[in-house]
Amino acid sequence: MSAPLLEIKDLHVSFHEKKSKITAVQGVDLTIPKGETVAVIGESGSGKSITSLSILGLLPLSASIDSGAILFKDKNLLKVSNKEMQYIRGSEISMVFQDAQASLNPAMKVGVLITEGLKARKKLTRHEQRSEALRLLRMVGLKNHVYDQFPSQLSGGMKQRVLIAMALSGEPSLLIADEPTTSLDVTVQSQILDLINNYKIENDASILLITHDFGVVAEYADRVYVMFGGKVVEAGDVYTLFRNPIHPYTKGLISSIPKISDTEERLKSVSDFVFEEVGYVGRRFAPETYSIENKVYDAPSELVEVEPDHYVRLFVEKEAVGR
Amino acid sequence: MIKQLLKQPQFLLGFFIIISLLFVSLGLNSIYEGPKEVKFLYKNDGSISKVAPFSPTDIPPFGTDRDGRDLFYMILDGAKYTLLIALGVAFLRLVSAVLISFLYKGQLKNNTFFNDLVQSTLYVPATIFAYMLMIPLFIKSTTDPISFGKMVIIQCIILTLIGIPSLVVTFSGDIKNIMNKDYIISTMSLGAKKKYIYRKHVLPEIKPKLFLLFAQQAVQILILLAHLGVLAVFVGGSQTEMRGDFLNLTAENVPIAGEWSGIIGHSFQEVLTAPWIILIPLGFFFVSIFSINMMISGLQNIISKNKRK
Amino acid sequence: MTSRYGKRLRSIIIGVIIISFFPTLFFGVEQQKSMKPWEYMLGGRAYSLFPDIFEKFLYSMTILLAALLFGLFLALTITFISTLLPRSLQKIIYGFYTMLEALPDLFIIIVLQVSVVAIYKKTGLLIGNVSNVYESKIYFFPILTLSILPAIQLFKITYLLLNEEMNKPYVNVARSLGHSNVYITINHVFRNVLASLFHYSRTIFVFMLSNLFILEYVFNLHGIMTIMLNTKGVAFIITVLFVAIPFSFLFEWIERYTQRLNVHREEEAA
Amino acid sequence: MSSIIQLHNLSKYFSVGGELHKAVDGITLDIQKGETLGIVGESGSGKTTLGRTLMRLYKPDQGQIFFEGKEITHLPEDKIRPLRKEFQMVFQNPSDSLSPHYNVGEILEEPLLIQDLLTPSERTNKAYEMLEKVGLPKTSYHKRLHEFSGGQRQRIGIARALVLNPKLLIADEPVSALDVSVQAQVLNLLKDLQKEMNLTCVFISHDLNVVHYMSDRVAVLYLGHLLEVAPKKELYTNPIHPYTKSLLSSIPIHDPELRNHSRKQIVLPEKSINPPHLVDVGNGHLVAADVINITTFDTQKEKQDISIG
Repeated sequence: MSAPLLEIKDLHVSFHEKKSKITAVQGVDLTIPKGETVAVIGESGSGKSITSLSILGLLPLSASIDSGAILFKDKNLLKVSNKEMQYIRGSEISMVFQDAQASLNPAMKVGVLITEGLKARKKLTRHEQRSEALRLLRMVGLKNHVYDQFPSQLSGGMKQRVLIAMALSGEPSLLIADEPTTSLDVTVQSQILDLINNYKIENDASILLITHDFGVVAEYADRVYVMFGGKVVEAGDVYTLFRNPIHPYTKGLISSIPKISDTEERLKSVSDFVFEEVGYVGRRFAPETYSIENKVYDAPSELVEVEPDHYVRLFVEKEAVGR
Repeated sequence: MIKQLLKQPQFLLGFFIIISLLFVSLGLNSIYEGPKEVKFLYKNDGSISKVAPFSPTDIPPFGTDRDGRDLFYMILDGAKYTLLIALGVAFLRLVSAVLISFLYKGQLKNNTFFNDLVQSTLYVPATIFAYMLMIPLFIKSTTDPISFGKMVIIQCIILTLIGIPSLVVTFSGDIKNIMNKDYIISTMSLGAKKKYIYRKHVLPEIKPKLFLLFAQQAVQILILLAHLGVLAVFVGGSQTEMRGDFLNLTAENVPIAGEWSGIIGHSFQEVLTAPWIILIPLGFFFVSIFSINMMISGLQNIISKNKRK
Repeated sequence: MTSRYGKRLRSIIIGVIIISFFPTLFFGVEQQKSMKPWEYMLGGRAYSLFPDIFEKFLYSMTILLAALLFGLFLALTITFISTLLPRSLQKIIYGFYTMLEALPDLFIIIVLQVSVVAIYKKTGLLIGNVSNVYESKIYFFPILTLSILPAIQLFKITYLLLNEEMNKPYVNVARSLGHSNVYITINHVFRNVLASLFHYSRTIFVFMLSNLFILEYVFNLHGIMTIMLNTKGVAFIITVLFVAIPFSFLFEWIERYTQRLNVHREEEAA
Repeated sequence: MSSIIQLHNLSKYFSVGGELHKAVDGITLDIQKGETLGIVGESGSGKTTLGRTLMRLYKPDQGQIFFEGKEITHLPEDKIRPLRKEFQMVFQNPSDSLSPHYNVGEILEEPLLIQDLLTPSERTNKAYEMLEKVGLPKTSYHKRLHEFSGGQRQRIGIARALVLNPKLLIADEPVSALDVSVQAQVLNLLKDLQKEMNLTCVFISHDLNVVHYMSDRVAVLYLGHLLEVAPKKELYTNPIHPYTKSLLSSIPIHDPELRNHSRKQIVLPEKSINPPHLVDVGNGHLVAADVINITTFDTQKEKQDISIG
């Protein structure tokens, strides 16, 4: 495991809706080594997007980071000044979002969108900016004529490629991809993910991949964090996690996805697993009071390294296992 | 819907103001005949110090108009005419627009000819449109006089007709949007008749919008009445009275009903010498429009809240 | 461009003709002094429409457009300033403006007229020539008066559009690329706000036309709206078309321009 | 096995901004009683339009639709109404396809009301019975839509579609708007109900894994054309059309050891002008003729050479 590029330590984020306070992320620890793809997988409401947004400080107004630190090149991004954060965004760390359709300003041409990112950082003449933008377009597989087109004239897949070109214009060392292909067709999906993967390999950069699709994790991730209800419930490198998932939620997730196999056995859903296995190594899995509908969890719990580089969240007190 | 509305502070504020204005105005002349006209103010030595119209400082609270009639009393008394006409005509416009769009549900929606035709009303301000229709009415009534009641009814019909075309266009636009919703298509898949779909699904969805359109129409009519007042077009018509002293007798149109736009129109010539006679009724127009806007914003909160649910 | 617009223009003309027939429709053809079709009555004397309608049209339109531009400028600056203010202050400004919005146009016109006269009486300083002394056209004062209400209206619309636009995903993308908030507001958001303002152009126009009419009446400036009030039959049709044709052309162009911008919305729907 | 629905080059065109968009173009398909036909296609392939046209929710522009042998293509609305209870649809987004203005009880009883079956009390019992069948508590009867999660709302959608005991159920992307863990439960529910009520199912989705789990036969749609139809095993192990091959090869495999980043270039064929003609290449596998060279084709020999891409 090479030196970590970015480390999230005990991150807590909560939302303030009128009077009530909703915790979105509870004590998340996450490390992104250099040159690796780290995937964070979880369902809607698991806090995976909030975690990624807090890195660049792009949380909505109603959200507040209660505690924790995000260390990047020995700087705590939560304490960095506005000016410096603006510099980091786009040149050190940049982001690609899910909803490609609405992520491009409809009133601006593609060429302007890309060169705009360049102007902020590099002192290039107009001509150099144009050729750099065309290079970026070719890099993401788009022809030169796209330079003069409006976003409304592009397909979903092409829009996502423009977004990636914009994000990579500053050669960031970390690219955060928040469900980059969810709204795209499966044939386009693999092309976009290959594109991101090639960038990682060529520039020895790291990728933080936020997704809810285990297939994408299996194809592209090196390390995996499974999140549920704002907590990391299992983490490890992708091979061990797929070979030997331990936490019932992870097992439930993997098994509830229909796979093309000859066996016609019935799909198992997450709730089937939770009630069968209650504990591991003499400790109960957390969050124990788990139900699909209201996602209730409390009681202190911690990530325990049950096998080398394979962590599972268990309750702290070691009272006897068994229902 | 109504329960939610009563929890909206803005809506309650606006609703309270309008209702109290109406309530006072309706009950007023039955309990209090109103102060007599004061034509002259005398100094203590008996000589005339001032001639009507008197400023609010001379005779609180609002002073008097040219004939010395107390403005405060006139405004309160006239409130009922103006507000009732505004609300009544708005209601008539809405009901007829609903009927027309429901009757022609098929054709009107995508009938571009009709929509373009209505475009032409854009270029003729409602005031001119109303003026154009009411002047012949007054001319006709000089030959064979029309009773006050009949005149008001005809005028209300005119005010209603002016507003219908654009309302029908917005309305069929809304119906068209609702018809594309998935749960309408799923009801169709059950074989429901068009009438059933309109009654059971389109109406509940469009109800909040109906209140909104009603309030907006009321505001438009209030402004229209103020304009017509300035153009000396009075609700209930006018009769000519001889004015001035013996030397020069001028025939003048004196509004019968004391509603606000009548007050404004009647003393519009004095706008520079006695501006309060015009500004105070306009102030009341402002108060009523402001309270209706409050009701509108209360409604809009509910519509957006329901959409988010 | 032509066929679609041609059809629309034809129906507008038919609509105007129908409107002009309404009075006769309702009350029968009233007996008028022998009025040639292209004449209009003003203060008891008949004037011929043609030579001076162009001049009056230009006069009215300059006031309308100048007031609109000035109002828009006012609204945009206030919106931009309010984006820099804290949220609570923005709410107060917005609340204040919703109150102002309820002001009838008559109220503003008369208050301004009266105050100009009052100032003139007290200080002898004539801020603006209030009424239209024969043939000398006044510009500054009517434009100022006419620009106040659209400024209020436009402010409210731009304020709401701005807030709506600020939560759009592309703003987040711009922030993730390191652009400052002010930069994003100017280059990205204002561009879209202006584009969607075009969408409201029709309602703003209708609103301003009726303000212009009442302004011309109160200030007795003999613009095209005064003519429209005093004409009947063919003369009325000609006057209305004078206003209708250029503006319907403008709206058609606006619709074609804004259509290109949000084509992708239709794509999603198809 | 007799077929429940036969389509003969069915077409549905929409005019989008002036030009003609052929959403569904010349599709010939047979749906056998009791089977589940999967329809797979990416966005813009016309799969939803096909589902809705087949149910006569959209008026077909060309071709015929036969339901149990009888042609229903141009049946007038009142004639087709009784037939509507035989084929029902489950929509993709439960929050849009169910009315927010009524409680669950009314939603479930509405189909019976429209088709005017059973007495009111029988309708209520039927509603409770359906709630129990889809695994929802009896208390949901009086609740409104916003009190349910996505998965529960989809169960209400299914209950509503089945309350008329239809013969054919068309599920249009029923699980793509749901979370993965909830998806599995809804898919299993659909499978159980199909067996219990011996339904014929048309399962529309863009997700090849879900289609594989649910279907007996699978049809591949591309830009409004039907390219390939075959029993599930046959299609997934022995795809012939290059588009089907590239679709299958781009599905991520849930096993990190089997990563093949050296995936072949995706082949997206040109949209052919006229609809392809399907040829039977043996064991129920039909494929667009232009893809295979008919003259040299011999069913058995060809099968050995074609291997997974």
